[in-house]
Order: sequence, then C-alpha cells, then structure tokens
Amino acid sequence: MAAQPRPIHAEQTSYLEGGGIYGWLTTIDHKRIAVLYGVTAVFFMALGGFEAMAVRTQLMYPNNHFLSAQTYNQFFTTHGLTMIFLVIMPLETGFFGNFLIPLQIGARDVAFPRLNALSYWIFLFGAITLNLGWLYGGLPNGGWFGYANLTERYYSPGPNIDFFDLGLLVLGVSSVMSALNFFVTIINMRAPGMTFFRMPLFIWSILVTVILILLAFPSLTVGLIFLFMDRYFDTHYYRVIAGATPILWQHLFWIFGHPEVYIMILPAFGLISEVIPVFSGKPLFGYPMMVYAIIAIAFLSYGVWGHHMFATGMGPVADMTFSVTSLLIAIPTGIKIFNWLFTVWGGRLRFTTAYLFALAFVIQFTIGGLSGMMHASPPIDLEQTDSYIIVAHFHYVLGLGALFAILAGFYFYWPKVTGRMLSETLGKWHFWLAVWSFNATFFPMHFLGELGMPRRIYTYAPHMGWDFWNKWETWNAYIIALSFIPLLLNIYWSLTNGERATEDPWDARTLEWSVPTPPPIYNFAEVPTVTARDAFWVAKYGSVEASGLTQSAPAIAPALVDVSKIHIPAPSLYPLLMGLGIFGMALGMLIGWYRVIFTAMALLVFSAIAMAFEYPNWGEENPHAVAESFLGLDSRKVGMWSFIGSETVFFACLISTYMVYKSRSLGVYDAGILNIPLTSFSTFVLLTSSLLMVLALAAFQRDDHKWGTIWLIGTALFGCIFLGGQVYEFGDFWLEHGMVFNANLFSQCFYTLVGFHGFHVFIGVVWLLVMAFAGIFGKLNAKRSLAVEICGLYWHFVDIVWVVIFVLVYLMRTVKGA
Amino acid sequence: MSESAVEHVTAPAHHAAAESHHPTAVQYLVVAGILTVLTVCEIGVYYIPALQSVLVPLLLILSAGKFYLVAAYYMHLHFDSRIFSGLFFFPLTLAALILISLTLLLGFLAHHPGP
Amino acid sequence: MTMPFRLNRCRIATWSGLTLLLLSVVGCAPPPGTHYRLDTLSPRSALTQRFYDIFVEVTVIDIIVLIIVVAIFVLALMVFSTRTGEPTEFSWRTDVFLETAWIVIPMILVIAIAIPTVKTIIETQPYTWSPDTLEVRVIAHQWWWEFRYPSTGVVTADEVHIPVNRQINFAMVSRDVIHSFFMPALGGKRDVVPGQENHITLTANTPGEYWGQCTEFCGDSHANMRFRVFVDTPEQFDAWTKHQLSAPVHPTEGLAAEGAKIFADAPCAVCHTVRGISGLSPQYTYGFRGPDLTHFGSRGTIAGAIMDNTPENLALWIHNPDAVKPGANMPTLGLSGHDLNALVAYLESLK
Amino acid sequence: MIWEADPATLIVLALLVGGYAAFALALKRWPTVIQLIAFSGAILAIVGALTGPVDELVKQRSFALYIFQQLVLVFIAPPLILAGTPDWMARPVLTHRLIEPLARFLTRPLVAYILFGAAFALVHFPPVCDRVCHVHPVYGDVDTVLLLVGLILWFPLLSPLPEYPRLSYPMQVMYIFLLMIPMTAVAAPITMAQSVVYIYYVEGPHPFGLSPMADQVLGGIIMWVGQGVYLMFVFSAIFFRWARREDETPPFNRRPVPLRPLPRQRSHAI
Repeated sequence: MAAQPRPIHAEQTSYLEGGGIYGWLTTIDHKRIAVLYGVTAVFFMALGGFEAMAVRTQLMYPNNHFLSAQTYNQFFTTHGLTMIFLVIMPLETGFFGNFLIPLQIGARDVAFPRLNALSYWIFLFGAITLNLGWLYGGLPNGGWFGYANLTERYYSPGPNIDFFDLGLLVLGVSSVMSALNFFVTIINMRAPGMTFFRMPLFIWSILVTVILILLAFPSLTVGLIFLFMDRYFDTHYYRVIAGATPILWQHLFWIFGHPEVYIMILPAFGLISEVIPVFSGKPLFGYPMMVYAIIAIAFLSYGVWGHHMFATGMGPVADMTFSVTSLLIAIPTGIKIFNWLFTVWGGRLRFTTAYLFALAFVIQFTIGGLSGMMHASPPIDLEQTDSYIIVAHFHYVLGLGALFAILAGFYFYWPKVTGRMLSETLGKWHFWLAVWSFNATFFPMHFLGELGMPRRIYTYAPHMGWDFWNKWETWNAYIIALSFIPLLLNIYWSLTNGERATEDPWDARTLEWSVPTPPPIYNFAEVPTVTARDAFWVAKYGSVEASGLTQSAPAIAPALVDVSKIHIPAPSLYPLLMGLGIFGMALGMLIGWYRVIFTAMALLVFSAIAMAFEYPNWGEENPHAVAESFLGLDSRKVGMWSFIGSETVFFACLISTYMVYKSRSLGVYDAGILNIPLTSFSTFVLLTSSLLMVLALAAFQRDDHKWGTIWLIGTALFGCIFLGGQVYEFGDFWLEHGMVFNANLFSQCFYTLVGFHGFHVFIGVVWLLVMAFAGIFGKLNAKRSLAVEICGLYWHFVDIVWVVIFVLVYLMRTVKGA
Repeated sequence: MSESAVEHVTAPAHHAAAESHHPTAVQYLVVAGILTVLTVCEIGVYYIPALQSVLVPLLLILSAGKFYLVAAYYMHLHFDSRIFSGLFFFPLTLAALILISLTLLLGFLAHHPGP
Repeated sequence: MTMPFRLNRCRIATWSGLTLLLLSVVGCAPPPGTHYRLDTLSPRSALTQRFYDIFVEVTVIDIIVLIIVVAIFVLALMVFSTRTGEPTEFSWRTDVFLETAWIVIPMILVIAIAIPTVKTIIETQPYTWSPDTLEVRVIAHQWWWEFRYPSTGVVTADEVHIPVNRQINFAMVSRDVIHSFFMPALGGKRDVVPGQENHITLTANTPGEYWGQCTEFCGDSHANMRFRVFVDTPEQFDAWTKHQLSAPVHPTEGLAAEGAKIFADAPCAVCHTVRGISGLSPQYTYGFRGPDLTHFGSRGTIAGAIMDNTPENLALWIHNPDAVKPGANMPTLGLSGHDLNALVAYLESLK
Repeated sequence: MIWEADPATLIVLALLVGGYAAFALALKRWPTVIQLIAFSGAILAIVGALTGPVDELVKQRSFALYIFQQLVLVFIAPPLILAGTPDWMARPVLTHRLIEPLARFLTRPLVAYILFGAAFALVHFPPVCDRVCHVHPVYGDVDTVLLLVGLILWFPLLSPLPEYPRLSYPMQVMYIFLLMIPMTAVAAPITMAQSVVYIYYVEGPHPFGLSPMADQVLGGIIMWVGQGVYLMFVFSAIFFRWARREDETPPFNRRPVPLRPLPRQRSHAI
C-alpha cells in the first residue's frame, strides 16, 4: 500500500532503534507491531495465569472457601477468555504472524501497514474492555462460551456480560482486520518465485488460519449483536417466552467456536513445522501432505461445530453427521503427527530448548488429539462432556499444545527479534519444569473426568474420589507458575548480558534468517527471488536435501542496492486515534452515556478520513504495486473482495436467523405486513444506482472525470432515495402499525436484517460522496480509477445482498419458513 | 489425456493480462435491461396466483440469475482474474451451507417444542 | 553452536513418560469394590453399558496409537541423538508408502469407531415410547431439580425414584436457563433446555442409590445443583408412590403446629406447596418457584442435595440461604430463635 | 434371473458405445489403453447401476438404490467418459461451427455448475420428482438428463481438448467445493425430513425390509456421505496433482536469479 518517500538513515540498521515512545505509538512497522502484540499478550498471560492459580487454589480441598462462588465463576470465565483471545491468538497471529509473514515470504511489510497498526490498537482496547471488570462491576462470569439465556439481563443483571459482549465484538473487529491484512499479504506480496508450494509451512498455516478468521468471526459477531440487543434493547433473540430458542446462540457461537479452535492450533502446527526441520537437520517430511492436512482440517472444522452440542438434543441425524465429520479430523491430524515424527527420524538432532519444546508438543498434542476422538462419538461424549476430561482435553491441545508451540517459537525466534541469544541452561530448566508441571497438572484431569467431576464447579463434596487429584493438581499448578521463573530470568539475562546473535544462529532453512539480526526496518535490502522450498537452505547448501555440512556456494554476497532508495511508509498516529474512538464507543455503551458514544464516533470518523487523506497521492500511492505483486493484482482490490467474502457469512447468519425465527414468531406481527410495491420500487432504485456506478467507473476509465463525477453523485442520490424508502417503510411499520423494534421475533429479525443492510447502504453513500468530492476536485483519473472500482465493488455487493433479501424476505413472505 | 490442456491455464502469468479488460457502457446498459426484466418477472410471479405452488423455485432461479449478472458484469468477475471469483464464491458457498444447515437444525427443533 | 545431547536426558524423558502412563493406570481404576458417586465407569443400565463399551473400545485404540507414536518418538531420539556430526543417510522428503499408511490406518480406526457410534445413536434416541414406559418429567430450576410423574401425579424434588428393569423416559425441560441432567451410572447426560423437550430413555438394571449433578454452567450456584436417583424394586417403588400420594400429616400441637402457622403466614407458602395447606400450582404451567414440600421430611437431602436433611442443616439453610448456596433464589426471611426452630420442626414432621 | 433393462437406458448405452466406435472407425485411430479402460469403466458402471438387479430393486421402490443410481450417473460415469475420450474424437464435435458457441457457453464453469445444480435440485424437488420421475413410467429420460448435466459438470475439470482449457488447479478445488451447495441442499433436507417426502415412496414395503422412512433416511445418507467422501477424494487428487506440478515447475516469468542474502556486516552506508 502506501509508500511515501522517506529517507532512511544509513545508521538505522535495526527496527528496534530510534523513535522513542512516540515512535512506538505511531509505528506501522510490522515488526514493532509484533513486539507490541507480544508484550501485551505476555501481560495478559500473567493475568490469566493468576486467575488460573486462584481457581486451582479454590479447588484444592472439597468445600473450600478461598474464593466465593461469584469470584470463582468470574475467574474461570476470564481465564478462558484471556488465554484464548488475549494470549494464544495475539501471540500466534499477532506476534509470530506479524513478525514472520513479511520476513518469510520476502516482503518489506504487510499489504496494509496502517491497518495493521489499527488492528493492534483495537485489540489492545478490546482487551481492556474485556478486563474492565477488574475496576468496576465484576469480570465476565458466563463461561467463555457464555451460553444464552444465562447471559440475558434477567439472569445476569450486572455489567459482567456486557464486558464480555462488547469486548469480544471489539476483539472480533481487530481479528478480522488483521486477518484481512495477512490474507492479502500472503496472497499478493510474496517474493518472486515463491509459489504456494514453496511457502514455509508457517505461512501456509497462517494463510489457512486467517481464512478461518475471516469466515468464522462474522458468525460470532452476529451472535454477539443479538446478545447486545437482548441486553440493551430488550429484544428476544434468546428468550423462550417469545418463541425463540437459546440454542441459536450455541449454533452461532460454535460455527465460530470450532474454527476458532483451529485458529489457535494451526499456527502452532506451523511453528512446530519450522522448528523441527531446523534442529533435525532435515527438510520437513511430506510437505505437500502437511499442507493438505492443514487445508483438510480447516475445511472439516466448519462441518463439526455440532460436536460441542451433542447433549443439547439435536436429534439422531445431526448427531450422526457431526460425529462422523468430527471423527474424520483424526485422519489429517494423524498425518501431521507422523510426518513430524518422520522428520525427526534419521535426522541429525540438536537438542536446543526450542527443539525440546517442539518435541514435547508432538507427544502432548497427540494425547490431546486422542482424547478428542472420544468426544467425537456422542455415546462417549454424553458421559464426558462438561466434565474435567474436557478440561484435560483442551488444556492438552491448547496449554500443552499451542502454548508449548509458542514457547518453542519463542526460544527459536528470540535471537531474531531481539538480536541476543538466550541461555540454554535456563531454557532447559524451564523446559523440564514445564513438561513435568503441565503434564502432572492436566493429565490427572482425565481421571477426574472419568470420576464424573463436572467442570466449572466452584466447590465439591468430599469422598467423590476427587480429593487426592485435586490437591495434586493444585500443587503442580504452582509448579507451572514457578516454571516461568527461569524464563523471566532468562529474558532478563539475555537482554542485559546475552551473547549477540548472528544472522543465522541455528543454521536455519527459511528466508527470515537471511536478513540481519535484528532485521532492518525495510527487511530485505534486495527482495530475494525464490527458486525452491527452504530457500535460504538452498542458497547455502545447493539443494533442499543437502546435508548441511558443506556449503556449496558462498551464501552471503554483498547487497547491490542502495538502501536509502527503499520506500517505506511513514508512521501514523491515526490508527491509535481510531482505536481510541472504538474504545470510547464501547465505553459509552457500557456506561450508557450517549455523549461519550457520539464524541468517540466523531473521533473515529475524523481519524478515518484523516488517514485516508494522509498521503497526498492517494489512489496511486505506489505505481509499481501491481507490477511488483505476486499475482499482478492490486492488493486493495484483493482486500475488498476478501472483505466482501467475510460479509457474505455475516449476512448468511442474519438471514438464516430471520428464516428460522420468522416461522417461530409469536404475536400479531408477521411478514404479511411487508409492503411489496414500495420495496419493488426500492429494488429498482438500487439496481439503477448500480448501473450508474458502473457508468461512473467506465467514465473514469475513459478519463472522463466530469461524467464520472456526475454518475457518482447520481449513484449516491439513488442510494439516498433507497434509504429514504427504507426510512419511510420502517416509520410506517413503527408509527402506523405500532410494530416497535422488539414487538416480536419477526419484527426484531426483520428490522435487524434490513437495518444492517440499510446501514451498509449508508456507509456506501458516505463513501460515494467522498469519492464524488475527490472527483469534483479533480483527484480522480484513469490511473486512479481503481479507487472508484473498489468503492463500486462494495456498492454492488450491497446491491447483491438486496437481491437476496428482496426475494427471501419480501417476495417469499407468505412461504412458510424452514 | 493431454496434460497440455492444463498447463496453459495454470501458469499464473495470465492473471496480469486479465486485469484491464472491462465492459463498455453499452454492455452495462444491456445488463441493466436484463436485470430490470428479471425483477419485473419476480414481482410478476409473486402476483400471479397460478404460480404460487412453484413460487419458491421460480423466485430462487430468477434471483440467482440477477445475482450472477450483478456479480459477473457489474462487479466484472466475468472479465477479471479468476482469483476474485474464488475469493467471492468460496465464502459464498460456506455462507449457503451455513444457511442451509442452520435452517435445518433449528427448523428441526421446531418440531419438538417444549410444554 | 550444536548442543551435544547426553543420553541421560533421553532417559528422563522416557521415564517421565512411563511414570505418567503408570499414573494413568493407577488413577483410572478406582480401588476394587469402590464405586464413587459420579463415577462414569460403573454402568448400571443398558444405556450406559453401551456408552461404556464404546468408551472402552476407543480407549484401547487410543492407548495403542499412543504407544506406537511414543515408541517411534523414543526410538528416533535414542537412535539419532548419537549421530551428531555424521552425514544423514535418510533424507526423504516424502515416501508414498508411509504417507498412504498413515492415511489408511486412521481411516480404519475412524470407521471402527463410527460404526458402533452410529448404531448406538440410532438405537438410543427413540421418538416414541411404549405405553408401559414410565415417564418422569424433569424440570430444572436454578439450582434444584423438580421431578413429576404424570401417570400418578407424584411431585418431588432433588430425589427421584424409578423402578428397576422398566423403561424410563426422562422428559426434561428447564424453567429458566440451560442445565444438564447428568446421571453417570444410569443415563449419561442431556442438556435441559428452556422451551425444548429433551429425553433420556433408559432401563436401570441394579437397584440402589445413584448420584447426579447439573453439568452445564447455570449461574452462581452451578456447583450446588445435585440430585439422587433411587432405583427401587417394583414393590418398593409402588410403596414409595403410595406414600408420596398420601396426604401430609398436619401437626395439631407442639412446636410443629406453630411451625405450620409460620409456614402459612410467612412468605414460604408463596413459593412452596404443601398439599392441603398451600400451593399455587394452577398458576404455573410447569414447575413452581420452590420445591414441593408435601413430603419434605421423607427426603434425605435438602437444598439441591448438597446437605443431609437434618434439623441443624435445615435451620442453617432457612436462616441464611445465600451462605449455603450463593445466589439462591430463596429469600432470607430473618427468622431466628424460636420461630426458626418451630418452622424446622414443622418441615421435618412432613414425612 | 433375467437381466432386464429399460429401453431408454439401452438407447443411451447404444448411443454411447456406438458413437465411440463409429468415431474410432471413421477417424481410423485407436484410443490408448487407459482411455479404453476408462470408457469401458463408464459403460460398466452404467450397466451395473441402471440395469439388471439394481434397477429391479429400484422399481420395487428402493429409494436408497435410486439415489445410488443417480450418484453413479453424475459422479462416476461422466468423469470416466471424459477421461476415456481422446482429444481427436472430441475435436471434430466441439470445434464444429454450429456446436462450438453452445459448447463454449455450456462449459463455462459457472454455467456448467448452475446448470447441474438447477437440474439436480429440480429432479429432487418433491412436486417435480413425483410427477416426472415416478408417475411417468419411463425412468430413462431423467437418467439421461442427469448423465448429460453430469458430463457438462465435469467438463471444466476433465476437458479432453486443449482448445477448451481446464480450470487451474486452485479453481478446480474451488469448483469442487462449490458443488457441496446443491448436494447438501438436496441431501440434507431428505435425510432430516420428519416424514416421507416423495408420494411415490410412501406406499408399500421397500426392498431389504426397510420402512419407507428408514429407506429415505438411508438414501439421504448415501447421497450426503457418499458425495462428501467422493468429493473429498476428488479434492485430494486435484490437490496432490497441483502440489506435484508446482513442485516441478521452475519459477515462471522471471529471471532465475539465485538468492542473494544480505551481507553479514552491519553497515549499510553503501
């Protein structure tokens, strides 16, 4: 994206140097953002760890009174939310993803650097929102999956669930933004020659992860919006009394929730697949198979959400379907485990700390995966679900799985990130303590589960067979906490006295090790051309299969480029301001002070527009962007299409809720109220506006900016007419027919679905007007017509959604639902 | 079976060439005409009592046609790199599957109401 | 740069792995003859027997797979950790035979698990029940269980009696939030959802007392929502039913009689039914706000089966419900001293 | 037992075999062994599924086997036929002046996909199915339609002609994925239905001692699971061909510059 000329000081060799605090606040360098993510996540890891220790202490003895029931419920909920959304995800995609993607694919930065910074700030403020309960009102207390209808205002009157709801909404925005960014980066910013099957496996795993994020989060967003409306506007999305079912939340949540599990584990697979080959001295065994397994797992993950809901009574057919699809996941997972084992087999093994963590991951993840096979079978699941065996299972895949992978990656990449080596001795202490304590804590949870201990109970009776293991686990949990002390000592020692790291301290295989340590701000002085998988290894030793003992060619040649000519985007304060705006909106919503909401919204809009005009030559920031991109496509267009893809799932969830609830709705209002003639007119208006939009684009492509601008204004005008029709329609229903927003299931679903579409139209109109202004001031021409095209894509998408809504909601109004 | 059939399409180089071509204003007008006709048909179908029994499939087919026209011509998927089609149709498939399964799963529960 | 690896480290890894395996054997099996209250490994009905059989099958498969993986892993570490510095002989990037093997083997395992699973799902989730089947309606409340027998009209709380060797249909619905009805020995678990009727169909095969608990997080006192199931012989069950249907004895003198007056005057009667004295059942379509106390004295436990039904415990509970069961919907009435004793005496007299 | 066949099926089979042989004779060329095997596989699949005992059971209202027949017609026979057709055999037809425009239009991936989806959904839409498939005594016509749309469906993946380029591998994967919509949209409602959907199948006992309801669920599962597993295999095959091909191809379109990492020195004041 943006590339404003900015001189690079020759002495500024490391991304870590210079800028001061302000430099870190305004940074849009992917490596600095990675570090910000890392530091934030480590802070929250300490917080989540503290909660875990408190929870374990409470469970040490039967009938213990260390924590009250309320505090316990808040702590286990927040422990889960923190570890998932504020530790594992930001560490894997935020830290490792940000740091490694451009370095591994041979790019200078991500596709949209300012969006990247924005994602971080929104993430930070989302994390704060989620944890506001420390200051006021209490932490979220509904379990990390916050099953409705316990989360309704009636059953959870405090602000706890509001923190959960708004915090996750904000975090979702951040996740989707960074996912979009990474997706476009990986698709379009790869170095020449880096075809899909030459990408390091970590890149593959992140690519698949971000696709999962893009297509899974909308479902959560819809669920959270419904919850928000139930809590604030007294609607009935999860209220039985109105004919709704709380099971809807479970479906929406798990359609997100199961892919989320893979969002957390796939990058871990990627990291492990980077660490194991390096220290085994062998290329990754069965690379295509590994890629295939990642894709298959991701693909299956969308068809298995029901296995979290076997106990809810979905009926035998759904049980069978979800059971079989869930079992199928065992196949690609098995492929991965055996491929790692056979990467180790026959290698020249170097037992560094990173390698040990990676090896421990393989075995521990196998244990977690095998217990997962049990839960895929409903007959077993009906005994085990919601018991400690589930707790054991997901701590084995996430705690002893993802976290160990993160630690492996941490020890592996620390020299590259900071430029200093860690102490191997302290690292080994850390490893052995961690392996013992984690296993000793979580393995006996299998037994507790078999002995029937339900999860999420703050107390239990004695003589259930649980006393010994609970005490044992709590003591070992303290050892987990202790095991991090060598790590902290190690970090301190490394930063103060650590040996300086060379570019390639581990004799590694991929491109990130070919740049100086720590990497310069521009990453690659000369963008490499990739001829094979494991590109750096091939450059050093001649072929992927080379033993790595004799260098066949001089790996290091002097750079021939003048680094002062490299264009990197300038820092920007607006991402931080936009993040603050979103935070202010969430905060205003929480305290119910609308002035705060509007002020924050103003800040958001102001910073968004200011950011858009930050670069004077917007529209053609980098004339070589298309030519230099991997696919020959403009990143902004790829980004827009990916965003549209994500929106598709969002609307699908809204529409399916409408379809389901239409037929369950009680009360006087139903789809018979809809005004077909008016809506037909609106449909023609919107279709015509789309025609004007393409005419505008065609005009700009002919360099006819006068007619282009006219057509743009026309499009906006027709959009306004459409909106006017909708306002009239809503007003008619509301005032004439008395169909208030929360009158019944039909009214709320209708207003929400059509209202969200209207909101999209509104955004589109604003965008069109901004474009029209640019046209009036002569900023648009044939070269910059892409800006119009992207705006048009959004506009036509809104149109296409209306095509669907018009038929499903309006014309099929008399058809019985589902 | 000839491998060459595959080869000449898989080289990613052709994507760059696909970028520039866009339909003309006349083509756009033709598409707009067809879209209008299809919409008129939709509304017509809705009002004709004889067609009520096949309303659902007819409307679905008509709207699918509109959907295709807007996506293919207005959003120029027809002319652009196929990658964009992929970026759109993959999520669309998923969205459709979610729609189908949610309506089925929750519709199924509707048959077992509580007391 | 290379760290030479000392073999004793490898031994540590091996031994810790073996220790964990050993622990698993020790931990998994309760001492012989013991049957813990919520133990899922002691099936006492045809339904849970089926669950248990599949569980054993999958566990065996899991253990075999784990042993194979660990064996390859340990072997690889032991053999190749000594090879530091030597050129590699194996530098496979891939091997079609091996790759196929670890696609086909998991596939066979998956099929081996899927077949009994699918069979069990189909056979254990009936849509219709024979007329002989005893229906027990389970109504979940925050945080206690209500049981009703539509065929006889018995209403009870936290303790449910079922006859042995007769098919029972637990028809479950929640009064407020989602709960889960978990009876490990008899029927596994099934969520109890508001607005949706779920079923567990089972035939118990051994008389005895079994424990159950709510397992879906349902609010503050989720942990305090237990219940007991008594599997009776048919004669015992008939006797119990008859006793439950009998009118409660109204005390006419002594402390208990005073208690009866307090019960009727104090807010107790708003939520609780004692047949013949109070009760608002027609107003509620399913479930009361509080448990039916008609035969309260005959129950073994109180307050969601978290305490034994003794006068002291009952006094504690009535005096300050929130201390016993955080968030409890039962209000603190401010009763103490003589009044409290009278109320307790009355309730305990309701045999 | 007499091996019986429907006249319509026989006509289709005769046309297929006759056409194949006629082309080979007329052009005086011989297909390769693999092509011959593929083509005879297709014929055998059609014969096995649409005639003889299977067809007999279908006529006795076995819904499950009826679904099986359809799967053979859309998923097994068309790819085999396409794989068994040499390019020189397809060329005269598909590049014919009159046929080419239509063929080009029909084999556009989206058109082929929509055509297949619409036809497949329509054939299973209860009113249509009850009227066309069963009340009408000839099965053959529906089968022929399915075989035809099947051929069109598979053409973008298995086109024998370089003039009709196949989809790129990633797009092939996408295409396969897209196929899940019509398949699920048809199979899921049938499987999950609470009553027998098709009037024709409500009556009487079904073969294998199944109740009409059980037969329907079985048929639904055969379609759902069957297509799922089958498409998974197709997806895998495409994926690994793609992987192998990219693995072997040198970097396109660029000078093969060897990787040149940065110097070890920290100084960048060049």
